[in-house]
Formats: sequence, C-alpha cells, structure tokens
Amino acid sequence: MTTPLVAMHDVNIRFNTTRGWGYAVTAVSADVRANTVTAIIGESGSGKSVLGAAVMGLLPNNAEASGSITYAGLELLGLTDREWDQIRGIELGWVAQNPASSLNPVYRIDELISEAAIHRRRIRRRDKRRFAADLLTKVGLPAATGRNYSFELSGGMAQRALIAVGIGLDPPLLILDEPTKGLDPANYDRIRDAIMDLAGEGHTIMLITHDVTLAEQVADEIWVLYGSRLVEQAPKQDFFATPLHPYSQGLLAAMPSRGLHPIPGESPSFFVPPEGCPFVDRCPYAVAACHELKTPSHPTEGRSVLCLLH
Amino acid sequence: MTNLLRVLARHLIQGVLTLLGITVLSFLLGHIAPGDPAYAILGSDGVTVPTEEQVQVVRESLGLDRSVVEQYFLWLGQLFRGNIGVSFMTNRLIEQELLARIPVTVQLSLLAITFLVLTSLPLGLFLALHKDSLLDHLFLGLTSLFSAVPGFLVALVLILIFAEGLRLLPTSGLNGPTSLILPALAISLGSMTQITRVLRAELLAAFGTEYFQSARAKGFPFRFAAVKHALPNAMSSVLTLWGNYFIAILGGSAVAESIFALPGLGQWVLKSINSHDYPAIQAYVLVMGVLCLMIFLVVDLLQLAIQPRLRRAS
Amino acid sequence: MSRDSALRIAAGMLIAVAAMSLLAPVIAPASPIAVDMSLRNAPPSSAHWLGTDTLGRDVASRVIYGGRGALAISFGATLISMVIGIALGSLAGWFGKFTDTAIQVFMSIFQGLPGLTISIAIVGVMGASNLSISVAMVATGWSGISRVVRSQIRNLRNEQFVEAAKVYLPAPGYLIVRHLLPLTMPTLVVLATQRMGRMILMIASLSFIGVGLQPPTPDWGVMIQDGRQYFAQQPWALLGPAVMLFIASFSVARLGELLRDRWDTFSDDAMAVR
Amino acid sequence: MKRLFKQIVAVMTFAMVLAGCGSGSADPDASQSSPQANQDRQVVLAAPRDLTPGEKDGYYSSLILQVWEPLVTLGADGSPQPALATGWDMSEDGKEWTISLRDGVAFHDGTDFNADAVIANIERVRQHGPKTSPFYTLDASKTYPGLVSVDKVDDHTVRLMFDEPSPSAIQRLTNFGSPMVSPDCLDENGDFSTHVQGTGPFRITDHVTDQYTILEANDDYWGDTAQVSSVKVLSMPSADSRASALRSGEIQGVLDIGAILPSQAVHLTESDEFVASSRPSTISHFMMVNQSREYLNDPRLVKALSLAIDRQLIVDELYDGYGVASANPLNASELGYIQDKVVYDLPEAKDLANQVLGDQRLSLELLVPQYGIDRYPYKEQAEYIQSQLSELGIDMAITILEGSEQTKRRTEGNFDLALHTQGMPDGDPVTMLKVFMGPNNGGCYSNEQADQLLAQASVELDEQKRMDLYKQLQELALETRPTIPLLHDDYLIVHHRDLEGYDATAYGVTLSTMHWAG
Repeated sequence: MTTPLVAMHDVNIRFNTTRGWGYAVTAVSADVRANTVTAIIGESGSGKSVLGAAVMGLLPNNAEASGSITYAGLELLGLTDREWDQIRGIELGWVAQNPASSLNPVYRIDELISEAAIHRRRIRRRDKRRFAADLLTKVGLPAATGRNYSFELSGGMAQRALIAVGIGLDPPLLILDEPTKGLDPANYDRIRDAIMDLAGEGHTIMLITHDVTLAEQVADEIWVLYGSRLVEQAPKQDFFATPLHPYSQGLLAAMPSRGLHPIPGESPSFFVPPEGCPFVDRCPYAVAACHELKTPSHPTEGRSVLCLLH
Repeated sequence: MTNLLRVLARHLIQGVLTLLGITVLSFLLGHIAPGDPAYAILGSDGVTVPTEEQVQVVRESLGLDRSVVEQYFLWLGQLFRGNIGVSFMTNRLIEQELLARIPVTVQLSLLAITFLVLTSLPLGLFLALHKDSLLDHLFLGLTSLFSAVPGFLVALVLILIFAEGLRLLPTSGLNGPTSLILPALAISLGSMTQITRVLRAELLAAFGTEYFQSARAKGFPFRFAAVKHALPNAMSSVLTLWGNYFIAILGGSAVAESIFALPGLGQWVLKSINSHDYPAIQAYVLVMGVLCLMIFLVVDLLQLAIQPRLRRAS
Repeated sequence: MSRDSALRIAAGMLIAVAAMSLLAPVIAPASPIAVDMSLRNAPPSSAHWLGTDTLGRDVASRVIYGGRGALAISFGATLISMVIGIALGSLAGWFGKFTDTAIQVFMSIFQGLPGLTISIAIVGVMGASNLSISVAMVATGWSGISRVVRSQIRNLRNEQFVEAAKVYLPAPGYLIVRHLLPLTMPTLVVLATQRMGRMILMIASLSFIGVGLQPPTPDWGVMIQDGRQYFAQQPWALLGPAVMLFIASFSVARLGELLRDRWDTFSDDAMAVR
Repeated sequence: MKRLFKQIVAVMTFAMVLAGCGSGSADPDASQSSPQANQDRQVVLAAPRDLTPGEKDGYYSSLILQVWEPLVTLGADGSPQPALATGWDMSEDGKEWTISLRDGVAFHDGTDFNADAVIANIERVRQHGPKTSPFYTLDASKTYPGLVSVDKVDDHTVRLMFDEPSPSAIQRLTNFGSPMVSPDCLDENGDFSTHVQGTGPFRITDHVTDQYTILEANDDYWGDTAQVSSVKVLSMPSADSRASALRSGEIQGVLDIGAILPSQAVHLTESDEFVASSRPSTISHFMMVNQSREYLNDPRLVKALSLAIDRQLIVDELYDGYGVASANPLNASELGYIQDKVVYDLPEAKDLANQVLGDQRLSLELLVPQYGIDRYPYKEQAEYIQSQLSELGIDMAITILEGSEQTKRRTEGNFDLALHTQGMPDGDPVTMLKVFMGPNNGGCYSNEQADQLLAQASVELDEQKRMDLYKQLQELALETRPTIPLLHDDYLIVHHRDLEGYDATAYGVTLSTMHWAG
C-alpha cells in the first residue's frame, strides 16, 4: 500500500450565502495515494470542484472548512497565507477549469508559464523563453505559442497551455479541474494523453471531472461524489466491473457506451444539510434507515460505499 | 501594429468629426450672442456713434449679411488659416492671448491629473487589499462627502489651511512652480475620491477572477498577485472612465484660475465675458475641445499599452 | 446603518431642503433683500439667527431663499435633459445605422467638452440669467443620459419579447415608450438624481466665479463668494450657504448612490463632476 | 513582471519631473542675510494692477514706483511744489513761463538731466501724443493747451510760450503732467525701446506683464537714496488674494489706489502685526447719469437719485470712514475746493421720483467696472444703491463689466447709470471740472453758464478772481448735478510691522524711505 500523499478525514465545507448556509462537502474521508491518478467524478454541484479548491487552499472567503486534509503529513486546513505561499506551485499544482479566463490576457503565455519559476529564482529571466518552450513541447504545443496571448489560442491549445503553467515548478501533486470540458474529440485525446504522460512521470493527479469515460481511461482510483457526500470509493477495475452504490450504477448506465439511461428524479438542494444517504429520494432500493446512514461500509479492501445494501 | 494604426485612424476620424461639431457649437454661440459684432468692432475704434452706412459696410466685410451656413464656412475658412479672430477687448490677435495662456492651464491640469493618478493608484490598491477595514469604510464615507463639495469650497479651505495658516504655499498668483500645487489639488480632490472608489471596486472584481486565482495557485502572495495580475486588468477598465475625470479637471481649471488668480484660459474667458468679447469665448471653446481630444487620445493610447487584446486581436 | 434607513434619511434631507426653498416666503424670518446698513456683519442674534451680511441683510433668510434658484433650475433642467436624453437615446438605440451615428456625433460634441466650459460659454454669451443657466444645464446634462438610454435600448432591442411585440406593435415609438422605457426606469431615476446633484454644484460654481445668478436674488454660490471677504468678522455669511449647499447636493448625490445600489442598476459614474 | 515595474517607474518619474518643478524651490531673492545688512533683503509688495504696463504705455510705469520724476509735484494743500524744476515765474501777460531746472541730476542711463532733455520730453508728447495709459492719457492738448513753443534759455532753464494767458500752466505740469525720461530710451514714435530710464530713486531691472516688476535702488540719486536695495511689486487683481497674501506673509505691503479694501484694513490692523496708513487721495467716486435717456433727462429725477443715496453712510459703513462724503465733483485735495454739506432726504427723493414716474416702475441698468470690485467695495455699494432706488420705484439691474468695456459704453452713451472713479490728472481744477461740465462729458450734460465760467477761469490771470470762478463753478455743479459724486476716498495702504518708513502720500507711497525694522 503506497503511503497516502493526501489524506482527508471527515472534511466538511459550507458556504455562508445571502440565502443561508450552503453545504458543498459533507463528511468526506478518503486518501489519495502517491503516483496514482484519482478521478473524482460526480455531476456539477456535487462538491468535487470545491474539494479540489480546498486542497489548494483557494476557497472563497465566505467558505468554512472543517475536518482535516493533510498533504505528505502536513495539515493544510488552517495554514496561514504565508505558509500556503510556500507550498502552492512547488508542492501543489492547479489547473483551473476554463482556460480562457484562467490565463491573464495581459501577459504572454511564456510569461505566465515562467513567472513562478523566476519568482522562486529557479531560473533567471533570461532563460524565460527556453523554459517555457520546454514545457510547451511537453504538453504538445509548438514553442512559438509562448509569444501568443491567451485570447489568441483555441480552447484545446489554451487548456494545454494551462497545464504547462500548472506543472511549471514540477509539483508532486497536480489537481486538474474539468480539463476536458468543452473540447472537440481531437483535443480531448491530446489532453487525455497529456494526463497519462504526467502520471507516467510520477506526478500524483487528482482529476476532477464529470466525464466518466475519461475517468475509466486514465484513473487508478475512482471517487464518486453526490449531494456533497462521498458515496463510493474504489479502484478503477472493481468500480467499473461492479459498481456498488445505486447512484454509481445509475451513473455508469448513463454513459454513452452503456445506453445513455438517465437517472430519474432531482439532485438534492445545496441549502439542505444532507442527512444519511443523499441518493435516498432517487434510490430504487431506498428504505427508512437510509436517512440515518452516517458511516460508509468497507465491503472489501480499498473500497468503501455509503449504502445499507453492503 | 495594424491594430494600433486602425485605432489611431478611428480616433482621428472621430476626433475630426467631434471637432467639427465643436466648431459648429462655438459658431452658434457667437451667433446667439446679443448685440451686433459690427457695432462692437466700430465702437472699439473710437467712432462715437457709428452711422448706419458704416455699420452696413462692416457687416458686409464680416459677411454678416450672408446666410448662416455661408457665414459658418467663411468663419471655418478663417479658422484653418489660423486666424481665430481679433479680440474686441484688447484688439490683439487672439492667438497671442492663447499662446500666453494655454501653457498655464495645461500645466495646472497636468499637475492635477498627476496628483490624481499618484494618489488613487496606491490608495485604491491599499483599500482593495484592506477591504472592510476601518480605513476602507472611512474612505467610502469620505468619497460620498467629497462628491458633494464643490471645487471652489475645497480651494477656500486649502487656502485657509496651507497658505494663510501654515504659510507653506503662495495664496495666489503665478510666481514660481509652487503656486500651482494648491490650485491643482483644489480641482482634483473631488475626482480623486471618486476615481479611487472606482479603482477599488474594479480591483475587488479582479480578485474574484479565475486568472487571479490561478496566480495565487502558483504561490504568489496576495499583494504581489494584486499588483502584477489584478491591477493591469482593473486599470484597463477604469482608464476610459478616468478620461472623463481628466476632462472634468480641465473644465474645473477655470474655477481654480479665478480663485488663485492664475493667468490661464479660464481667467481669460471670464474676463472676456465681462467685456462681451464673443470671439474670445468662441476661441476658448475651440481650444478646450482640442485639449479634450488630446486627453481622449492619450487615454486610448494608454489603453492600447496595457491591453494586448486591443493591440493584437484580429 | 442599513441601506434602507440611509435611503430614507437621504430622501428626507432632500425633501426638507426642497420644502425649505419652496416655503421660503413663509418660514424665512425676514426679507432676504432688505438692506440695513446700520447692522452690517452682525453676529448671530435672536433677531438674526445667523447674523447679517455686509449689507445688513438677514443671512438666515438669504440661506433659506438661496436654494430656490439653484433647485428650481436644476430640477427643471434635469427633467428637460431627461426628455431630450431619452428621445435621442431611444432613437439612436432603436434605429441604429445612420440615425445612430448622427446622434452619436452630436453627443460626442457635448461629451468632448467639460460641462463647466460649455456652461461658461453659454452663460457668457447669453448673459447671466435663469434662462441662460437653464440652457447651460440642459446642454451639459442630456448627453450622459442619452448615452445610457441608447445602450439600454440597443440591448433590449434584440430580446425575444421585443421581436414578438414588433409583430403586433408596428409603431416603434409606442413600443419603446410602453415596453422598453419602463424597464430602464430604475436606471433613469438614478441618472436623474445624480445629474441633479451635479447641476446644483455647477450652478453654485458658476455663481462663485461671477457668471451665475445676478444680485439681488440670493444664491448660495454668490453668498459664499461675498462672504469670503468678511469671513473673519462674520463667518456665518459664508458657512451658512456653504453648509446648505453641501446638504442639498450631498442628499441628492447620496440618494442617487443608494437607489443605484438598491436597484443595482447602471450608474452614471462615468459622468464625473463636470 | 519587469515590464509592469518599468511602466510604474515611468509614470512615477514623469510625475516626479512635473511635481519636481512643483516642489518649493527656495525663493532665490529672500536670502536670509545677517542683521545689519538686512536692507538687502527684497521687499515684496502687491498692487491691484500691473504698475508697469510697458513700452506701449505713455509712462512705461506708474509715478508711484518712483522710477521717473515729474518737473512739478503736488503739495498737501494742492499747490504745486518743486521737483525736477526748482522754480518758475510767469510773464506779465501770462503767456510766457520760465522754468529753472535742478542741477547735477542724471538719468539712470547716465545722460544728463538738462534743458535739452526737458524739451525732448515735451516735444515727444506734442508729436507722438496722445499716449493712452491705465493711469492718465498723456495728451499735449490737455497738458499744454495753446503751447506755441518751448526753447532753451540756458543749460538749466527753459521757456514755454503760450498763445493765450495760461495762469495754471504749472498746475497742469504736476505729477503725471510732466514725466521726465531719458531721450535715449525712446524710439522713433515716442514709445520705449528699453525699461524707462528716469531720474528717480529706483530703476526697473525686470518685468513680466501682469505678474511682477523688480526695482533696484539707484545709488547715485540726487536726493536721499532709497534705503532698501530691492523691491518686487506683484500684480494681484483680487482684493481677497492681496489680503490673504498679507496674512500669509507672502507680501509685506500693498500700494496703488484701491490697494486694500477699508474693511480688510480694519480687520488686518486689529492685531499689531499690521499697520495701516492713509491720507486724503486725489481719487473721487461718482455715479454717472446718462441725461440724454428718457426720464433721466428730468433734473428732478437726477436730484431724487442724489438725495436717495446716503453718502455719509457709504463712507462710514462701506469705506470704514476712510473718505469724505461729498456731492462736489472737484476732488477734496484740489485747489479751491469747497467742502459741501451732503444732503440725504429719502422722503423728498420719493416725492420727486413720484412726480416724474407717477406709479409706474422704471427699470435701469447700473454698469459696475471690474476694477471697482477689485479695489473698492463697489459690489456692496451697487447693491446698496439698488435697494435704495427700489424705494423710488426704480428696478436697477447690476452689470459688471471690464474697465475698458465700461469706458467704451460710457463714451458711446450706451448706458443708464455707471459707477466710475475719476482721479485728478493735475493740479488745475478746470481740468477736473471740464471732465464733468465740459463739452463731451459723457453724461450729455450741457450748460452755457458752465461753459462760460470754464472759459473764463482758464484764462483769468488774477489768482483771487480765479479762485472765485472755481467757487461759482462748484456751486453751479451742486445745483445742476452734471453727475452724482459720492465721495472722495483716502489713499489707504497696509504693511507688515517689519517694514518701517512706508507711509501713504497724496498719490503713492514713500518707497524711498521704506526699510526693514531693526
């Protein structure tokens, strides 16, 4: 069992909004093992992006996080700004969701890629172009892209440039938030290959995506989030072979390769604190006890599921 | 580079159109003025009671008997030949007055604009970084207060404190560079608070953007990311708005020049009003129009400098 | 202080100032223009709450009357500016192409000059009078409003419900007035209040530099200028009108800000204090 | 990163350059010197107008700067006193004046002051005159009416020949009547090619129009030399600016007519930091009436206007006592002046106005010159007259005009009422009375008796008879009101207590005896 790089224990995150408390992440406990690709899948609003942001310490200031998230043993929740600045970029790499608005339009791509390295005196300003060129080729982009601005790149190119920016300081942990969203098939494959190369080079990757097919192709571990709770966690083969949680089964049934069967019913409201299994209203096997279900069960080694059936 | 030329071309056309519009406005001003220019000119060279024929002769020479549109083009023709006209009051060519006075007004306005930029940039940044601190609330209250205090009241208070009270700066007149400091402050203080508030709001918006978040994700401290990533973007959206404040300051120079007795365009036009010197008022409007166009042009060039999107987009 | 209470206070202050000016003949303790040379620059007393000015006139009455000219003109001029601004703005916004560019150029003339320059020129040429100052205020006021109305009408024009309405409401004028303008009403009210606040300041500035309202009509700007010379002996001759001017313009400006925040509409910040 | 800092630095340096020129560079002149030589410290004064109008002006600079001197000056009692001329006498028939000139006097440029220089100056005015100026018009027909020739008796004596008896020729030469400048500083059409080269205790070394004039002491002056080595005279049109410059220590004193408003002088001298000094001046204040206009041509209404204005109240309240209330057009410090008793009778004024207007209201326009507001309490004066006239059924609008525009409107007769100041050009009462009672007096007043008396007075040789004619003229003026005189003001100045020997004279200040307190 490789040592866990990121260990989450009973993580709760809620937002203080004008319409009262919003519950984004509830009682999530799970580990991300080093040198693995962990895919965190779930529909939008299930809390997966918030979890990613929490690991990076980039939650908006109306968010309240509790529980514990450790990175290589270091407790992240509660770090001061200065302490965060020491590990962000170097230890934790972040590749945001939409590249068009995450690349500052005022600077050229090579500046964006190399500014962190220059700031930390890893390279001198003179080497900026060469440093950026290496990273760009690594993500499959021509070196000349460095002289362009973000608004001059296509969606796919921007996404790969964003990845180049994220891996600038070669951080051990990389968090990718919806890297394939809105990409045409050609770019989709290039991004998928880029992710697999990164994993190959020894980066630990947390892949936040709603794209189950992508998870199937690149991930080693699968987390399923629904209604702000971690309903299932399992190694990829076991998950896709025998999904345990009814929501997981519904999720796989909805995949194009398996017949696009939609899951009936509504996903739970963001403002209602989740009691028991969040899928209870839409679960064909739901029973009264499901409402009180608190702790996930561990049917086999390395798997957990929040469901009375197992 | 083509973009730069295209923007400049657009500006030139827009500028010419606006300037033409301003010439029409200033021509009409001369027309709705009471009294007959012929009388005014005749009266000024000592002929006690001008006879009817004399007036008629002068009217012909001025072309006053032709249609308004014809007169406008005649007057415009004169304008292009640089002959803005003779001031009724001093009989001197208006250009001489303008050449003596434009530098004073320009220096005053430039210094006011410099004060504006030098205070609102750091102050706006500071307040954005210390949102909802005591100072932040204090400043927002100050802004709505200052927006209600007219420039001339600010000037009076400044004179009372800095000139008469602390005896640091001259109370009026133009002897030496220090005499521009108080007037420049008087006309820029009002706008200073407005501009700072607007910059602060734009910065706060920029802090919420994804490019700012990804800058933070690279490990840049908040302050550093604010200056390097948030400020340029915030500036690009407030710059055009600042252009309007700079125009207001140029206008406000008339008030400062009248209180601090500075021999600028404003003081001159007020004097011309007291002697019904309409060509001088027309010239004032034209010169201010040109100065404003220059400010707009500079603002747009600055916009090009800090927004690659404008320079590069196809 | 909650947003709403601030709104009520600002509105209250404005109404108080307007009422004071309107009811001036009733509430003013003395005639604002009665000269009494034997009682010059007298300090505040029971007979004269704020003392007397250089000609022995009662400062309190002059302060109460002082706002009439400025408020009446700024209110009237704001209304006229709104009418012109909406008319031209809608035309430009709705029709586009030629009318739009023509109106835009016409607007750019008034945008391309500082408000104070236009006002000084107009009042300078027409001679200082209520009429000339009103014309000046309208000339500097309408373009800002028209620019905002134009952009709002342009955005609304290609909304679906407008496409649908076009079918059974061929006359654009009716459609704009009945459907589009009500939508922009909050913005227009915010613009109107901000515009009026700026006009009050502008009129006072014009009076201060000697091109404003003419004696003997009492006017805050003129009183502040006259009060400067005797400030040491009789500060109230200057402070009285200065405070009232501040309250009037502050309450109007604050009202504008609060309405803007409350309706979260487009504000006219671009129009600096001209 | 680098590029952004570069931009910020660029903006900062640009601003520093601008603000740099704004940082208070120490004023080079006000060098703090050791106590005993502190007379080298420059004195800074301010006047309401530019006292050095420059080369196109008849005098180049004002008499009160003591750069040029006249042949004859004015004594306290209004009689001519010797200046550059030491003495004079008139021939039996009054047609010939012999003037003896002071010896051992030189112009600033070194040339000698002698008969030839005097002749050159007089010829300059006769050939190239009249020369306009904000002070007085330099006009041969007014200063030397009927002059036939001027010729040199010896190096220091000249003789003036007139074609008719000219008993008051010398009075007409006082002060602005006879500016003596070095012939070498004049160009071919009588204007100045350099700074004026006079004979006075000060010389001009620098001048910027409408801003300042710098005077340096003339060490080889024939009289007692100036005690201060350098004076800077600023031009500050606004009264408020002058008062606030005094308070802020920017200037040590004010000078010229209307230097300080009486109310400001009273307030400034409350503390002992400032000292005021005043003397009856040669300036009188009038309300001109255009008697060619409807209703204003009725003497009863003109009388009503005069009776409705409480002149004593204006002097006591608006001029704080610095002045003499008077309805006599002749200035109080003029030869032969009769002190009249001012009459204020509002009821009679109302009655007279009612007789003329009945119950309909008349609307008139009062023209107020801008210089009046800069130097005198004309704004309050106008508003006071406005409120008094409204009692007579007259609605008076106040129009503020630039000085030159108001003069033009008055000469064109394009006005109803106008506030106006009139100085005393020279010592001859006839000149002054002619301004109001003579042919083109701008008020459209015409009276044969006045014309006749004026003609007699200018040729009457016997002094006693002349004084009697002046008396009759003044009585006629009080009776027929060619204009409505209000008051003769005091020449009033204020200076900081550190400045001593700085007092007001009939027309000017004692610049040469001015010095820093020990």
